[in-house]
This record gives sequence, structure tokens and C-alpha cells, in this order.
Amino acid sequence: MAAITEPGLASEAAPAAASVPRRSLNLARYRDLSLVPVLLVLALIGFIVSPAFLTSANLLGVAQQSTELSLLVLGEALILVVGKMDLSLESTIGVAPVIAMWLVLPSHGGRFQGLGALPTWTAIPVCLLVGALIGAVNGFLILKLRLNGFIVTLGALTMLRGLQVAISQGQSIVEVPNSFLYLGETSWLGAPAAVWICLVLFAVGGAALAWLRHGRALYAIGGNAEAARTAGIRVDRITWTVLIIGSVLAAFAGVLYTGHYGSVSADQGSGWIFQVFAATVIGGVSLNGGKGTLFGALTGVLTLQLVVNVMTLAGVPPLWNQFLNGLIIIVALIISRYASGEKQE
Amino acid sequence: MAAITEPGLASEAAPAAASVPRRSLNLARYRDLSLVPVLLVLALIGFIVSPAFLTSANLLGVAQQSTELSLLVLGEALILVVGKMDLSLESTIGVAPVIAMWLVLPSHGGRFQGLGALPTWTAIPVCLLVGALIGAVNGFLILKLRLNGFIVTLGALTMLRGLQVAISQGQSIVEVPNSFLYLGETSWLGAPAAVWICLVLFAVGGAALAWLRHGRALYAIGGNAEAARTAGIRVDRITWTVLIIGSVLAAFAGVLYTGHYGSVSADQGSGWIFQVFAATVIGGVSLNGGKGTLFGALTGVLTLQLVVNVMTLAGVPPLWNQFLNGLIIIVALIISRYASGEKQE
Amino acid sequence: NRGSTTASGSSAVAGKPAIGIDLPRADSDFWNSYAQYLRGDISSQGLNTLPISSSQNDITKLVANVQVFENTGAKAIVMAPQDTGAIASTLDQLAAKHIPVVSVDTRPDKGKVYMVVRADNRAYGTKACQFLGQQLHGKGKVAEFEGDLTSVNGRDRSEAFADCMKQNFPNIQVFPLTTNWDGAVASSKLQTLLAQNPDLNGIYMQAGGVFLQPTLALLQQKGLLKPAGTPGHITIISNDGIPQEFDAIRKGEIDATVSQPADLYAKYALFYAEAAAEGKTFQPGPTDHGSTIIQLPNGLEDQLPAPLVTKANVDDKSLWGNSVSN
Amino acid sequence: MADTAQAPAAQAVATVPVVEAAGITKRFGATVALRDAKIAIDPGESHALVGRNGAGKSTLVSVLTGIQQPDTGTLSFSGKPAPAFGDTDAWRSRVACVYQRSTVIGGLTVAENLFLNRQSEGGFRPIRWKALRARAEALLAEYGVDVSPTARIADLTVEQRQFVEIARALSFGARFIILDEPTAKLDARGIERLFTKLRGLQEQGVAFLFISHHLQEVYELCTRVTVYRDARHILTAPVEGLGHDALVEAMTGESSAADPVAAAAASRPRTVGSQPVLEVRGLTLPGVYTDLSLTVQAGEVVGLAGATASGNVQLGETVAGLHRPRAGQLAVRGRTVRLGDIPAALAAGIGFVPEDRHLQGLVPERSVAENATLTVTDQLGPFGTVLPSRTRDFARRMIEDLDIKTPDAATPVSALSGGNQQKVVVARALATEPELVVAIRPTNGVDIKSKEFLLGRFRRHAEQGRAALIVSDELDDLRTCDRVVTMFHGRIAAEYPAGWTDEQLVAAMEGIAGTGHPTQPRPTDLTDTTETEHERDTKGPRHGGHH
Ligand SMILES: Nc1ncnc2c1ncn2[C@@H]1O[C@H](COP(=O)(O)OP(=O)(O)OP(=O)(O)O)[C@@H](O)[C@H]1O
Ligand SMILES: Nc1ncnc2c1ncn2[C@@H]1O[C@H](COP(=O)(O)OP(=O)(O)OP(=O)(O)O)[C@@H](O)[C@H]1O
Ligand SMILES: [Mg+2]
Ligand SMILES: [Mg+2]
Repeated sequence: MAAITEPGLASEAAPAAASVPRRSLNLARYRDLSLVPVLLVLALIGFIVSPAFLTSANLLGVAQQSTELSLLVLGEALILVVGKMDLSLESTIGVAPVIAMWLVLPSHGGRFQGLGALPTWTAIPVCLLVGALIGAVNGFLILKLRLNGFIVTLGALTMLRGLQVAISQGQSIVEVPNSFLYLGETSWLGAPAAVWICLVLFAVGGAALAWLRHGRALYAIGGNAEAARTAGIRVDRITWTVLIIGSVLAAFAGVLYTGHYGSVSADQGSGWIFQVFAATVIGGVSLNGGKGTLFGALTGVLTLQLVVNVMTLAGVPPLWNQFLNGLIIIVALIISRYASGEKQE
Repeated sequence: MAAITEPGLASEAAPAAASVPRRSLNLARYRDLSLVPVLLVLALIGFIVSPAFLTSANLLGVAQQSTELSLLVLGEALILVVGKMDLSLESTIGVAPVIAMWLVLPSHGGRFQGLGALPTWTAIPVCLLVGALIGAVNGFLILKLRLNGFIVTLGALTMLRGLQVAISQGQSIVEVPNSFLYLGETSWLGAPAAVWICLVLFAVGGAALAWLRHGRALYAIGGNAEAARTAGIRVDRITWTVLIIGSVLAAFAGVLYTGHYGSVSADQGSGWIFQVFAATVIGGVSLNGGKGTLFGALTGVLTLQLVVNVMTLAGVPPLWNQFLNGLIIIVALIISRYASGEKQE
Repeated sequence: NRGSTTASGSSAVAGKPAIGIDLPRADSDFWNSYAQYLRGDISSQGLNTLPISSSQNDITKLVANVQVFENTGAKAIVMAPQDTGAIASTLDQLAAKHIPVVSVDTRPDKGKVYMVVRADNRAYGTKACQFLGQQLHGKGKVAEFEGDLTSVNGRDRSEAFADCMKQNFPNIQVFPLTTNWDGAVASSKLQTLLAQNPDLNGIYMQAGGVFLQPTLALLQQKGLLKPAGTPGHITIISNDGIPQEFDAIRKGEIDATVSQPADLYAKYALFYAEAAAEGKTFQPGPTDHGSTIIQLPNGLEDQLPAPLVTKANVDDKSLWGNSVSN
Repeated sequence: MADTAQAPAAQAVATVPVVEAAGITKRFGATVALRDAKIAIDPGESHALVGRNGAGKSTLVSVLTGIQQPDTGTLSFSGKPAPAFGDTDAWRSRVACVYQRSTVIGGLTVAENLFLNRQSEGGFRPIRWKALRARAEALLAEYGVDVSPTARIADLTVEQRQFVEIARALSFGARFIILDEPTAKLDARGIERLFTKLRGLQEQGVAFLFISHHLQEVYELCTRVTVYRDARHILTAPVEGLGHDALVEAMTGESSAADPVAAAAASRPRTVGSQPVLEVRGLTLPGVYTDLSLTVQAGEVVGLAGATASGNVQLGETVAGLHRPRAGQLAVRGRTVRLGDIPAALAAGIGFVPEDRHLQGLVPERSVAENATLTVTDQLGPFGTVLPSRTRDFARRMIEDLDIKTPDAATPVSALSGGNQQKVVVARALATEPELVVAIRPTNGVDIKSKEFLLGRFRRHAEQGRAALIVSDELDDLRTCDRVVTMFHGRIAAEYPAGWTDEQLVAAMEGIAGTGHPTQPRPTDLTDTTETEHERDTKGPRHGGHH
């Protein structure tokens, strides 16, 4: 619950009310730190298995590899807090860049035939716009037609992936606009630009959820939409906005991805949604809405990435790779559940 | 909604109670038929695009291809009705047979080295036992440790798939016990045995949900677990049982799959869970528990399979295949939502 | 409804036997090139084919599609079962119905096939091993991007590569990295590996279509992308022979690739399918197109040549990567 | 069990209480819900349990029915120790209960809810639905509730659901029955029907534990009363001889002031401002109410009375913007308000206390502070920010203002007792300092002191030159009003200045008032199609969004 008490409240409340039990308060403070122990354990193992683990090169590498996933997680976390779900993010990360390039890349010369309908500099804006459009359509289906969100976005997942395949004719696009590459390649102050951008976005998002009126509304809506509505919160409008923001973030993740890997592959992001949910939920965000923090979600991402990193460093036999991966997710879940002392769902 | 009102109610109620608004009654009658229009449309299209569609060979083919998926859907439907989720079914369908064969197949001769620990005839029983075990473990994590079911089974999905890869070393097992093959190959009364078995299982399950107290308890628990508990229903015990049944069904689906395709492939069933959910939900089973019928779920499966069949007959260009697939899911969702006149979510 | 039009169109194609063709997946560069060659050859040779289907890398979809081919009167079927085990019972059914099957790129474990059209994947691995071994003079550290553990072709390449390395170049340390054919995974694991072994001096990627760009991008960022010949250059050998790889070879970013002949796959898949439909038979032994047919327990296999492409022969017009139509 | 009914057996066990609990202590984290509490109920007696909100009544109930395990204490039924925790069947054979929280399942039919988990003899015996429905119909008839057994609970009114709960609890044939605030959701007519039924059971020697905040009900029905205060047992005494004031004093621990009526009457200002705060002109919501006009003057507290299906609740909700009526207009202080737009209503200065705090009022997981400030998030910081410090201070003010019993502003509201939760909802409504506060059944499930307090609070609100519209059918609520407007069948039936008699008002609500309404169907009568319409149409807005 502390995940959802106002910042500062829990801490300052202590003196205020002697009647409040220390224990629940501590839980309160720890709720979104519940993965920290897991991270420490992983770090320790990493340190033991290889000296290379604690090198800045390695840790920065992990950070950079986390960027795209973390943006999806950021979006999904917001959507879950407001009490919805969006599976299609994993396709948006691929289809948005492809559509953007299809519109800006020249129609001849180069292997991928674009339309050349728009100037190249518009690539990123268009990409984000496509994301917004996708979110808006999902929102329409879910909020106005009142279709089941899980299954609508599941359909969208398949459809958008199919759209990407159809447009790119299943090929990966290699000549990508420089604006994309720039973000993938530059580093600022010794760390990749993408890392800084993600940190900023998480900070902004976290601050909004904690201190902004509309941010707080997300928790109210996720906690009890009807109560929020009678309190004068424009439930549908805000939910819709959140769905759009989520998709825009996914589209932006697509930009980073493309820059990071230098091309748009036809299966970019496919299968990621599982990781997105795993990260978000072990990070303490509730699937039932109204609970969780972005910081928690971020620790979730880092956990998953560190697992892969450590396993690679440890040279885990390939055959056991996947098994361990799943096992560790469950163990992490158990640890975080007891660290937070809270029953889930 | 009729999905969960007693059988025959719709018909008898009309005279019985003038007080119940006629409209909701009709809905009641239609609720789990809401996909029938979709099926008819598909059949019509199929009939138009190719004369081969309405041949018994084709339709039986569709039926047989539906069997494995339909068993997973049967299991998932039960689990959803009781208000839980199990993603790991898609891995159980693969890992259960593999473990069974690992235990029964001889340790030398044959490309796949088993342990030969058990006589061959035990293959199928062992396979089902493994399924039960998996369900029991999931149940323990969800009900005793109170972990989030979605994410636990997501971890299990990865872990079990990894286990299968580790045991089978990523190879498909080709020399399978005859008991497996038998079910895949024989046909009774002109239709494949698997089809009959599925029909029977669905009939049994449907009857249990409609006429047995323990069956009805599923709806009560899914509808409001607290209320069910106060009514004296042993919520955890029944939920646990349902989780086990679900996994056993998945394991049995594995048996049929193996028989049907003559081998256990390392990625048997991987990625199916999306289809399972799609089928179940467009079939009218609620993700929030307490709503839906097995018949509805079955229509869901048939819809998805017919889509593939018709698209192949129509010769949809491969590049647009997936796109259409997703589009059709959404359209089906919309149709069934308006056919049943009910808001989902 | 293309179904009926193709059917009617086919009757125009003077009674040629109908061929059913299934594509394994629509989302990979290699298979799309293959598909394009297929379409080209079909129209140029005026073949009678049923509507081409795609099984999205899902064996159950493949079986479903094959069933449709049966019911729509296919006289021969071309498929590329990515799961070589689970196709067994389907092959038996087709054999029972006397519908010959040409399997492209993969060799079914069980069940009768008329002809397997593929280049020897073990040969890929061995060639890559030989090349790297010579370039590195038998010592150094090599990263290997394995595909998916559940993929037969991937496994063949890995095993052959490992065996060859163990036998011929014991002083080369190999780091196998599983990637599930995912470029992002490959990139992140390579990044980790580089942190651990900055002195890495060789990379073998089992599928250029998937791994090339992410790898180049990573090396670029790390400033490790030195042209071939300059000190600190990491020797890279790829696999597939797609145009992007050729560009990279020309730029000296990578050293070589094994060209997996998409064009020949298409050409001879259709050739054998038609021959089969007309009831021709073939014997083991060398063929007229520089390959050899070998006997399998469950059929024949035409092992097409898979040339190693280096800077020396990268501009060879006969390489499909240089003639691909996009 | 059955034999206890026979006289000799009854004699034998007469001295042995049907249930005896002693030294019961139950903690929920910080809060001690029960401290060394005790209760003993003799066979065939009707025992009342009263106490302020949060006194621990419901907690005791959950202990007595085996839902929760006490931290310490002993519990015995008819002399024998209580069944093992978790052995639900054994518990249910000893005690049946109507819980304060709803325990019916919305998705299932009335028939199935009535016989939940007893649809057939054994878990694997097929259910005979026809017979079941017949039994259900018969059972419901006993309560004069005319609902089809095949109707879904979700489609029923709150009152009808409550009757299903009651019918189910009483149908076990248990010798001991607990009712936790069963009348809170019933209107006058419904309470009557319930009591007749209970008296019938009393004659059969069934023992009751009856919990209510309406003391007159206690006097009406019960022989002995137990009082809890602050989780402790205070006294157990025969009802007669224990005066109203003495009882209230025992509950509150302070000698009670004059009763609410007097208090309200005394503080009632004679000078009602002349400029209207609220003007409603010709509002029409098809099937619910038609062509309604109503004016509320500054300084006025107006009561809007009406039975379940009268449409008074929907009118209140419309004023607050929950429904968009087809025709008519609505003005606050002369400025017209966009209809059916909650934010617009708020902006125009209308505060709203919804009917069902669980469905519409509270975000359970969130803190008291956040719930109390949900409507004023725009006042808690510059540039759309919400500053924790201001939130806390604001919340602390509201907590004092309405003396909400909570450990802290940061406590999740779900951990508060019913009454205090209701206060949070009221706080939320008053936070905006609205011109007009619309309160629907504002004292629902609130203890007598808090009830006085809340009504007094609305009065104070009005005295600051503002106004209050109290939508209710509880006479206690209406007594504090300067005017009471009664509705019947979607029309205004009559209007009474202060000083009306209970009979008058009840009659008016039943539709017997002077205004020409020949028929007087029972409020819960569903056979009337127009009313059926109400039920479904009004459900949408009120319960929509809650899934
Ligand atoms: N169930 C309903 N019945 C009647 N009107 C409704 C209902 N739900 C919403 N409305 C109307 O729709 C509008 C939106 O109300 P709501 O409380 O849903 O805010 P919102 O939908 O979040 O904001 P928006 O007005 O942008 O849709 C309001 O005018 C409201 O009166
Ligand atoms: N599940 C719970 N978790 C935490 N605190 C609880 C819980 N249930 C009850 N409490 C606390 O225990 C105390 C007693 O609650 P209880 O519901 O028994 O009061 P009550 O007498 O029934 O009040 P009311 O008359 O409003 O129903 C309250 O302070 C409440 O906050
Ligand atoms: Mg709206
Ligand atoms: Mg209570």
C-alpha cells in the first residue's frame, strides 16, 4: 500500500500518530524497494562469477540494453496503474518505426521502397504520431465500444505485427534515417544518450504520479473508477490519454531500438510483452490497477536484465539458460513478495 | 447472464417470471451463442472462396487440428471461470510428454536417450501425472504463498519450456511410444479419435459446470470468492483442484499433439497461450472470473481455426496473413460483443 | 478470392499438375528472397500452383495448410518444415495419398520425402570454422551466435562448428551464445562478452539476416569496427549471403559469409516438385548443376553448393545476393 | 439440532447459552478491533449488540461465524467448543448470519444465491433446477419479495438483494441467527416485513444476535442488549428498564445531549434566505421521473423523501451530474449547470455524497487523506501539482472537522469501520465548500452519535448561507430538515414544513398522501413494468464502471 501512500506521508506520519504500528510503516516505506534485495543478491553473484561484472563497461552495457524494454515497462506500468492492459506495445515498438520510414524513405534506390511522401527529418515525429494513433484506436475500442482490453490489444498485437510484415515485406530495413541512428549512437557524459533519456522519462513520470493532480487521478481511477467518476474525475478521458501515452512511449522505444541496433528487423520486439509484464509485476505494480510505482517497475527491468547479464558472464550452459531464467523470475517474485510482506492480487 | 444461469432456464423462465425483463432474457439465451453469427459468416466466405471448403475431408481436418488447442482452451476456461489464470499451459503441453518419454524410453538405441526407468505402457499415465504435478505446484505458489497467478505462471511458462529444451536437448523426439501414436492415428466412426475425445470432455465439463454443485462453485468463487467462502465453499481447495485439472488437460493435449504429429517437438505449443486466451475470451469467458460457458469457449476455438482454414483456401497473400488474422480476432470480438449486447471489460 | 481465380487460371496452364507451396515464415529476409524467386520462376515457367500459403513458423499451421492442398488437388507439395520431427505423420499421410513432397532447407527426421533441397548446414559450420581458424592462425577467442536450440539447422551449424574447432583449432576459445534468432539478445550478450573479454577477435554469426546489423551497430558504438586488415579488426564470418552482408564485406566490416542459395532453393524446389508430379525419379550421384544427390533413409537429398563468399568473390554475379530483385 | 426445539430438551439446555464467547481479542495490525470482549446468548432470546462505529461489532460477528480467528479467547456453542477454524460446514450448522457486507454473487440467479452450496445433496449429485426454482419462489414469497428466482442478483435493487441475503440466512433452519445491520439497506415497509418474519422465528425459539444503529429497533425487537465501546464489552442488560439515554451513554461514554430532533430543532434558524441556491425546472429522466421542479433556498436543509422506486435517489444523482436527463434545466445561484456532467456540477458548487460508499464513494486501497481530498486536487498546489504537505494538512483539517476515527491520514480507508468510511465520503463532498451539498442516505450504517454529528454538520453548512439537499427515507435524517419533499413514482407527491408526524411522512412515501395516487404498489413490487424500467435504467450510471 505504501506504494500508494503520498510521498512523505508515511515517513512524517510516524511521529504524528503513535497508534500507527512501526511494522506497517516500514513495509510502507519498503514496498517499492522490495526488489532491491534481489538486485543486491544478483550483483553479489555477478561479482563472484566474473571480475568483469563490476566494470563500468559492463554495467553501462546492461543499462543501455535495458533502455528499450524499460520504456515499454514505463508505458505498461502507467496503463496498469489506471486499471487497463495493453499487450500491443510489443508490436507498436516495431510497426511505428516501419510506418514512419515507409513514409519518409525514398521510393527508389535503396532496398526498401518507401513512399518518400514526407521529408526525412519528420521520421521521428511521424513515428511518435503513429504510436499515438495506435493508442487512440485501442482506447476507442476499449472505452467507447467497451470491448475487453486484454483481448482487443491481443488482437492488435497480431494485427500490427502483421501490418509491419506486410509493409516491410518481412525484410529488415537497413538504411534508417540518421535522426534514428543519432539517438542510438551518441553518448552524453560517458553514458549512452538513450540511458539518460530513459532516466529522465522515468523521473518525470514518477514525479507526475506522485505530485501531479492528473497523475494522482490514475491511482484513483485504477482503485475504483466509479468513485473517481463521482469525484469529478474525467475517467474515460484520462484513461484514454494514458493509453495514448503508453503507445507513444512504445513508439519512442522503437526509435531507440532502431538506433541501438542500426536497423528495423521484422520481428523487432516480438515476444517482449511477457518480459514487460514480468518486469512490471515483480516491480510491484498490480495487475488489478491502482497500485505500484515507476521506481518499482524500473527495478523490475534491471532485475531481468541483470539475470541475463550474470548468466552470460557465468557462462551458463545454453541448454539450461531458459530454465534458469524462468526459475529466477519466480524466485524474485517470492523474495519481493516477502520483502514487501504483502499478498499479491 | 445466461452464461451462468441454469440450463433450460432461458426457455422456461419466460412464462415463469413475467417480472424479468424480456430483453435481458433474450441476451441470456444468446450470450454463449454470440459467436455463432461469426462462424456462419466464416462458413459462407469459405463456401464462396472454394468448393473444397464444405467437403467432409476439409471440415474433419479443421476439427482434428482444433483438438489440441481446444483442450488447452477447456482447461483455461475452467481456470478463468474460477477467477485465476494459467499461462504455463502452453509449456505443459510440451514438457509433460517429454518428461514422460524421458522416463520410459530406453537409455540407448534411438536418437533420444531416455532413462528407461519405467515400462513403456506407463507413458500416458506418467504424462498426465506430470501435468497434475505442474498444476499442483502452480496452485501452491498462487494459493499458499499468495503470489500473483499471472506472473507465477508466466515464470512457469519460461521455466517449463526451458526444462523441456534441457531434457530433450532441443531436439524433437521422433520414436514415440505407440500408445501416443494410437490416439493420433485411429479414427472412430469416420472421425479421428481425438475429435471424439474432445467432444466428450467438453460435454462432461459443460454438464459438470451446469448441474453439479462443485461445478457451480466455480462460478460462485469466480464471481465473489469472499461470498463463496462465507457460503461454506472450500474456495482454495476447489481452485487448486481446477488448476490441477487444467494442467492435466494440457498434458493430455500434449499426448494428442504427439500422436497427431508423430513426434514431440521442442517448441511444441510455444506461443499458443495467446490463441488460447483469444479463443476463450471471444468465446465469452470473462477474464475477471465467474462468467462463461465451455460451449462458448469451443466456438471460440472453431472460429480461430476456421479463419486459418478459410484464409488458406482463399489464398491470402502470405505477407497479409498475420495482419488479417489479428484483424479478424478484433472483428469477431466486436460482433460477439454486440451479438451478446454486453459490455466486456 | 484468389483461390478460384488461380484454379481457373491453372486450367489455362495446359493441364499442368497442381503444386502446393507453403512458406515457412514471412518475417525473415532470407525466406522473403526465397519467396520472390519462387514467384519469379512460377510465372516464368508458367507453372500451375495452388495459392501459396504461409505457416508463420508454426508446424500446426503447416499441417493445416497441407491438408488444404490435399483437398484442393495438389499433385506435389513444396514445404520447408522448420520442425523436422512434427512433420513425420503428415508425410506418412501424404505418402499414403501418393502426393510427393519436396522439403526445402530442412531434412525431416521421419516420413517419406521425394527430395530434400538444401545446402548442408553442417558444411556451413565447418566452413565458418575453417575460415576463422585460418584467419586467426589457430588461436584466439571467438563468439558464436547460435540460433534457437530448437532449430535443426541452427543445431547442425553449432555442432559442426564446435567439432571442427575442437579437432583443428584447439587453441581457439569459443563462446557459444544462444539468441533464439533475436538480434537484440545477440547484441546484449556480445556486449557482455566484450566487457568480459575485450580481446575478442572473432565472431561467427549463424544468420546474417538476424545478427548482422545489431552486431555492426554495437561494434560501431564500441569503436571496434576496424576495417579488415587493420590491427584490432575482429574477424567476422556470417551466414545467409543476403545483399547486406555483401555490402558489409565490400566495406571490409565483415570478412566472409556462407551464401545459402535462396535462388537455387526456389529453382530446384519447383524443378523437383514438377518432376515428381510427372512421375520422374532420380538416383543418388552428381547432378548437372554442380551438386550431389545423396540417399537418405526416407528419401533423397540434393545438396546444393553453398559457396563461401569473401572480398575476393563478393562481386560474382552468380551469387543470388547480387541478383536479388530488390 | 432439531430436538432442541422440543420442550424437554429445551428445558435441559435452557441454562446453556447457544453461544458463549469470552476473552475475545482480535487485532488488525495497529487497530485492536476487540479487546477481551465477551457475549453470551441464551436459547430463544433476541439479543441486541450496539456500539459506535468501529466498536468491533462486525469483527465479533466474523469471529462468531468462523470467518476470522480470534487472537485469544474461548468460544462455545450450546456448551460444546466451537468447530475447528475452516470447517465451514460445522460452523454453518451452528450459526447462520446476515453479514454487514453483501455476500450475494451478482452474476448468479436469485435461486442459486439462496441455495448456494446447497443446490443438491452432494457435490456430485446433479442439481434439479426446476425444483430449486420452485423452492426459491416459495421462500421469497414468505418475505413478500416478488422477484423471479431466475433474475440475476446484479439486476436487483439494493433492498431486494438484502432480502435475498436475509432469506438465505434464515432458511438454514439454524437455532441461532446473527443479523449485522440488516435494516440499513431497507426502507420502512421492508423493515416491517423483516420484523414480522423475525417475530415468527422468535416464537419458534430461534435465538438472534441483532446489530443495529437504530435504537428504536432494539427496543422493538430485543429482550437483552449488549453494549461495546472501543473494542470492549461495556454492559449486558435487559432492554426494558434501560432508557434510551442510558443506552446512548453506555455506547458513547458521555452523557448524551438532547436527542437529534431536539438538537436540530433548537439550532434551526428562523431566517431562511430568499435567494435560491438550487433551482430545478422540469427535469425528466425517462422511466424514472418526469417534469420535476424544485427550489432550495440559501440557509435551507431540504429533505427529498421517497421509497425505493420513487426516483428521489436518481433525482439527487442527476443534480450531481451522474445522469443526463432528457429534458429540463438546473441552476445553482442562478447560473445554469451543464446537465449530466459531474465536473461541471462540481464547478458550479454542488457537493455530492453518493448512495453506496463502496461502489461510488471510496478508493479502498488509497489513504484517508487522498480520498478526502479527491475532489479538491486542484486546490492543493500550483500548476496542477498536489503537494503532500498541503494534502496532509487539508486532510488533517477534514479529519478534525468530521472527527474521523483513523490512526493517521495515511491509513488506507479500507481499514476504517463503516461509519468512519462514510465520514470520509462526506469529507470528500464538503471539501469543495459547495454552495449545495447533495447527500444520499448520508447516515447509512452510521452510529447514533455520528449520525447526530453528520446531520448537524449539514445544518451548519446551510447556516453559512449555503444549502443542503438530503435524499433519504430515514425519518431521523428528515427530521433535521426545514422542509421535506416526498416523491412517489417519479413525481413530487407532497411537501411538508418542519413538524410533520412520522405517520404523515410514511404515508406520503407510500403514495397514500392527499395527492391523487389510487394505487399503492409495494416499493419492491417488480411486476409493475414501469418500475422494472427504473431498475435497469438507473443501474447503468450508478453501477456502470464498477466491474
Ligand atoms: N452512465 C452514464 N449515463 C449518462 N451520462 C453519462 C454516463 N457516463 C458518462 N456520462 C456523461 O458523459 C460525460 C463524461 O462523463 P464521465 O464522468 O465519464 O467523464 P469522462 O467520460 O471521463 O470525461 P468525458 O466527458 O471527456 O467523456 C459526462 O457528461 C457524463 O454525464
Ligand atoms: N480487515 C480489517 N483490517 C484492518 N482493520 C480492520 C479490519 N476490519 C475491521 N478493522 C478495524 O477494526 C475496528 C472494528 O471494526 P468493525 O467493523 O468491527 O466495527 P463495527 O462495530 O462493525 O463498526 P460499524 O458499526 O461501522 O460496522 C475498526 O476500527 C476497523 O477499522
Ligand atoms: Mg465519458
Ligand atoms: Mg459493522
